[in-house]
Amino acid sequence: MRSRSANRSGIVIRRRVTPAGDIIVTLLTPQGKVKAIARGGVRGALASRLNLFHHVAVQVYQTPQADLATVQQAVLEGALPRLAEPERYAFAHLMAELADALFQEGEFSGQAFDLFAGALRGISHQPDPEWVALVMSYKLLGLAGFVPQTNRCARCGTADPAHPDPLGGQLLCAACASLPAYPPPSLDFLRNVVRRSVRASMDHPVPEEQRPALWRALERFVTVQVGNVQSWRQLVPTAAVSA
Amino acid sequence: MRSRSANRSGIVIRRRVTPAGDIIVTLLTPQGKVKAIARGGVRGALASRLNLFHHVAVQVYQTPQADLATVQQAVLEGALPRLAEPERYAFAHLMAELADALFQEGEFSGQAFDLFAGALRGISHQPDPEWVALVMSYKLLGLAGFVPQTNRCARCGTADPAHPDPLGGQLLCAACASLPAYPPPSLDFLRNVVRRSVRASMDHPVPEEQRPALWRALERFVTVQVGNVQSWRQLVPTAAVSA
Amino acid sequence: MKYPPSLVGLIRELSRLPGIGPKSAQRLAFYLFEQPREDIERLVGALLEAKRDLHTCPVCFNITDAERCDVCSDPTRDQDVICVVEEPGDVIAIERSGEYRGLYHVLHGVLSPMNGVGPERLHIKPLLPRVQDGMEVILATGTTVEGDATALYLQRLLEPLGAVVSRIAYGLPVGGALEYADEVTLGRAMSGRRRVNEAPTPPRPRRDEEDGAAPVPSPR
Amino acid sequence: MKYPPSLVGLIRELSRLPGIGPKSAQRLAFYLFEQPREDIERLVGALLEAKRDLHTCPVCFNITDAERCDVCSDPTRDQDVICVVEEPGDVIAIERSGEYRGLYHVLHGVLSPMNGVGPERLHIKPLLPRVQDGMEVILATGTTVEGDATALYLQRLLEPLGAVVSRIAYGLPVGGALEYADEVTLGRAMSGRRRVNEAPTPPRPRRDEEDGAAPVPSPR
Amino acid sequence: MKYPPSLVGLIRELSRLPGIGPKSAQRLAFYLFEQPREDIERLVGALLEAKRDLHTCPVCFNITDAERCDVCSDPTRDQDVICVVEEPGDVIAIERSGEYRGLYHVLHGVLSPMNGVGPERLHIKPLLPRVQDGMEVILATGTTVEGDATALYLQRLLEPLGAVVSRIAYGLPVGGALEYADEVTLGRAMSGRRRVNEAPTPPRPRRDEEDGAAPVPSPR
Amino acid sequence: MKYPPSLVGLIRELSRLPGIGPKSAQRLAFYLFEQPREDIERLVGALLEAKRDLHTCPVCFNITDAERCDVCSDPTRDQDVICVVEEPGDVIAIERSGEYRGLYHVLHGVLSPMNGVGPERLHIKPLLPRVQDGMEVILATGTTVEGDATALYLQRLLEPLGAVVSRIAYGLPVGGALEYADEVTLGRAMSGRRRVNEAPTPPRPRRDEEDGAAPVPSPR
Ligand SMILES: [Zn+2]
Ligand SMILES: [Zn+2]
Ligand SMILES: [Zn+2]
Ligand SMILES: [Zn+2]
Ligand SMILES: [Zn+2]
Ligand SMILES: [Zn+2]
Repeated sequence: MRSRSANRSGIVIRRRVTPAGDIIVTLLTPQGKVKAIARGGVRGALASRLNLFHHVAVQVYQTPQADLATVQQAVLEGALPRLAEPERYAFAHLMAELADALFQEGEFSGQAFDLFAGALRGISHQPDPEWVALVMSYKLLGLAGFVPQTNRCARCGTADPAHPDPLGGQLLCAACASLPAYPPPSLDFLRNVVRRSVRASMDHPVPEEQRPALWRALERFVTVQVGNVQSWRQLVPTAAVSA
Repeated sequence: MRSRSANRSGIVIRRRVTPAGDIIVTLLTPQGKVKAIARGGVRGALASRLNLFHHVAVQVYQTPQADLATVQQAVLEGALPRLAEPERYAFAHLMAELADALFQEGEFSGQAFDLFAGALRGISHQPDPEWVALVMSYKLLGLAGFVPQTNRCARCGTADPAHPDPLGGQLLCAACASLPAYPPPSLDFLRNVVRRSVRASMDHPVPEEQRPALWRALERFVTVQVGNVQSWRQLVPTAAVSA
Repeated sequence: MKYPPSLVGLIRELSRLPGIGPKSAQRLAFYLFEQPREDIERLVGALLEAKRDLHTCPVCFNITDAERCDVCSDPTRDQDVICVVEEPGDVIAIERSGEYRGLYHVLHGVLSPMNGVGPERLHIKPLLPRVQDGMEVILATGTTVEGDATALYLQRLLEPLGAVVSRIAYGLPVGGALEYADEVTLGRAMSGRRRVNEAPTPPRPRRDEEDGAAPVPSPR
Repeated sequence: MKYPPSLVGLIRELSRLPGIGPKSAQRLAFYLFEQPREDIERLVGALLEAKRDLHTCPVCFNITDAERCDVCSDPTRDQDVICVVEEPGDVIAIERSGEYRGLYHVLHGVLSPMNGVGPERLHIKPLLPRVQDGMEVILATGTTVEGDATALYLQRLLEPLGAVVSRIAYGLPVGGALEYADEVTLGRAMSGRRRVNEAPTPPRPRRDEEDGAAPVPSPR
Repeated sequence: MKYPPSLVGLIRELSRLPGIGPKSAQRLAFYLFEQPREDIERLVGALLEAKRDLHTCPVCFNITDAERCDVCSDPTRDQDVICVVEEPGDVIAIERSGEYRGLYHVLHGVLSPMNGVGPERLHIKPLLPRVQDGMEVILATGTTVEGDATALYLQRLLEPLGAVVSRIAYGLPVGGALEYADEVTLGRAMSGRRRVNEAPTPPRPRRDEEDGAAPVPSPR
Repeated sequence: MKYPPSLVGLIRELSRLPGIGPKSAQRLAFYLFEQPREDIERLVGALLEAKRDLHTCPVCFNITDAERCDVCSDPTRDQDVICVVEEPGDVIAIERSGEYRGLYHVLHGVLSPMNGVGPERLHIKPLLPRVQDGMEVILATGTTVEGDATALYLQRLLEPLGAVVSRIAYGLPVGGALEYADEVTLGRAMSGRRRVNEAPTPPRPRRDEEDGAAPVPSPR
């Protein structure tokens, strides 16, 4: 009568179907990341529930022998179908990749879960998903302890740097920099996004023309500090046609 | 490496879903009736294939212990979706019930299968499914050895009877009968349908107004000779509304 | 060794329940034996109370303990749509999907002549007076031959009454791969395909907005 | 005891195949060991021949051993519809359903940024010149989030070209009971319901006649 | 829609039963709803009667409705062997095998410190006075770690009393293939192998004669 | 649409392999199509190399690529015990259990008159000269009827040669509960029970010391 079953509620951040028809999912839950397998799942009702970005409650069964827990049941708690739209899809992937890279299995963090769930909701519902993704990426990084250094030059340590750091995605002083300084809104964003509330950041979006530089900074910062993340490319079709 | 698997191709004549989600089907095949269970079938692709009146090729697995063979795979070979139409549905049921009652498990009969498959096709495609059902019912009964006696009165043995036999569904002489004689087309049908070819019978349908008496005769004959069959009631909605 | 008769009796009664084989019944009986008296009495109480309180709603034949069921007595439900289902459990399944706000009608079965189930054995007659001209009736019987036949039968009955009769969609389950779909279902998913047009934002934003898809004018 | 290296090598190669775990690989290896040399050589021949002869069709990216695949080179196929699928296996699944007589286009994947699969990794570009004004393009990618995203992406790309873009139907599989359907699929089956109107006999009788169903004008 | 409370209550009570998940409980509740009142009352009666009549035998702790259980009160059972099992269900399993004619002792559990089950929670104490010098005690607890631990504990307790203590055999199930056995079980089957000697007819012919096999003198 | 012949050929060859149905064969074929040429060539190489290098050991009929197999040519193996198994895979299963240090003999089958397998079709004859007086022969054929029949046949043959013939143990698998054991196996586990005596430390400490259990003198 010992119970090796556990109930977890979380969001699917990875999903893979094996050739044998099993579904392997990674969930981000308030109790940390959970990786589990639904055997033969592709042929049953679990296939509908265990979909990318779905919020599901699962019963997982862990045997001492197996390294992967088994999904026994799953109940859908929420879906965000608009995440499949081209202007939102890749941002949702980015959030999932960051969550997967930043948080570990068994690492209890209700805060991480709430932040990630809020990020997906925002990307799904807000008219400006790009801005949500920028803000929430820095918030997730900050929660995991990766905060860009903004009060000292990343190369020489001079105070109040304001120029892009093309290698590390932080800030450089005028002397060390080869690029012109960030415009004030971007600088304000980089300096304050981590500790500022999400709502406050959402209320003051950086103008669109300044964002490519911010994305470059984020990409460099993540690549250096966290590692390889793939979901940088955007999927708005017009761009693809011209490419 | 001993093989307890067998491949059979046949038509589903009964289908039942157990509360545990298993599907129990009876197939009529050229090798006789086969009853088998698809465990958990209601949740998978077998549910689509193992449908009433579907022609399927199945792989069944028989263990010495279990009394019911297990369906391992099923491939659809043909479906007759029009059998769900109100003016055809109950006739298809009647054919299935007759086939189930007349033919036994393990009783090899390619002829029975061909006749039954032809009956379903005819009921599905012909403009006069009622006539198909009347003809094919007698053909199926005849193949199984149940031929109404038409050259002698069922009660006294007098030759050339022509009156309905309200108890046994055969024919009575004028002396034994309480009902008026069958009109000539009906009499011709009853006397010859079993040995006449299906095509010949199809070409000379009995007028519709004479059919209720033929149905009564068939119902009595089946009830007395074969046993209880349920699918006599028709399902044309207008009738149901008035009822 | 012989089992005590009251144990045998309990096992027999339990094994009558659907989905409980003789082995599970035996296991259940032993389990119940180990439980305190209060737990057994609570189970017994729940059984008797359910039998005493529950009945079918006289309007829609759903299960209820009130004069009318919860749906029939809720004025905020859309009174212009009726969804016809086979069993009370189907009502719950549809409610759980969150995609429906209309009324229900529970048939308590499907047409099956070979099992002796004709229209008079189902709750079809009381459905007719509920259907008003212009109302939508969704036929949500199962996608088996029996469910289809019942739907076709009802369609014939309801369209002369002026109802807009519709059928739940056949197709691929969400999360599915074509490779794992059976050919019958895949055929229905192909022939039932719908046009995805870039419609302007609908007047009142709805949850199921992406489903306002138009059908393809000429499926081949 | 140590396994002979060539046995180890064979087991290792076999266990690389999809759906073959280490135990099955070992069983397969022992089985192959017992077979006559000719059988092994026939298998080896089939592998090499397949690798030598097969390639993707330059038009639709289906598998073929000819200059163009069997569908692309068949003039009796309906040249005005293209069905877009994820994998070559999906072409076979749809062909088996018997409900489709048009052309195909095989993407060889779905959009998945987190796996580094962007539009340039799929065979999307060669699809564009195939699409003519007024043509129908059926998006038959899987019903996963990835399949949906790929379909939405293609829709944006293809509608400006004048294509009538449609999506395979989501819904209940044939033979299903509502009770066993998951709530997500059931919700799609409800919102995607179709009107069953008593249309007069269609001009040319078709196999899929019962599917010429009209959509429900105002789903709720 | 809200479920009626008495339906909710019934589903809750049913889902407390072992092996019955929330979905099965719901299906069971609907099934019970459809049954005639007499059937429910018969089930309720069986539950109450079982609870009223059944108790554990004061000697062996098997389930009984009499003063002593059927085995304890049967003088033809071999009074010189006691088979110790975990649960009453195990008695039935062994009886069904037809290989045993002695007495039983039901522990009602296994030692499991992490679940707070020590020797005082099991019916061990009343076993001791039943064991006489020279008697055989068969330890038929499960072959899990907990069952093994309980067996070892009992052995230490019973051997000083002069009992011949034995343990049911570990090994391959009947009808098994080596290939499908796990390595732990296969190891036990190898080390527990028995000599198959062409022994002369045993002094008193026995049913299980072929099992009077001698052990292998020096297993390696 | 027709499949290219080389694809059909590959699928046919693959579906001949045991445990690979037509659907898996198709999936495998598509998978192989997508792999780079080197991978196919490595698989082909492994197949050919295995066929070329592997053969049965002339002594024990295990698989080997050398003159004699790894076990037969290892002087540290106990030369006084031979374990007889059905298939080469069983050798590996036993080796993995780590409980055995003797020699093997692989029959390559079991007696099965209805499949035309008599003693002459198995490698029985070469076993006889290997068996010396006083040697132990462990019959580790499967626990099926055929495996039992083969074991009994060998016993009759080997005991006259002075061999100590033993059979692997039948019983409960490790980790099992009585409740889930079938009654035949449970009967064998009961009749095959072994005495657990608190024997003093054995003269030469052995790994499988706890199995030096004495049999119960008079099982009933
Ligand atoms: Zn600097
Ligand atoms: Zn007469
Ligand atoms: Zn109601
Ligand atoms: Zn092509
Ligand atoms: Zn007792
Ligand atoms: Zn050897």
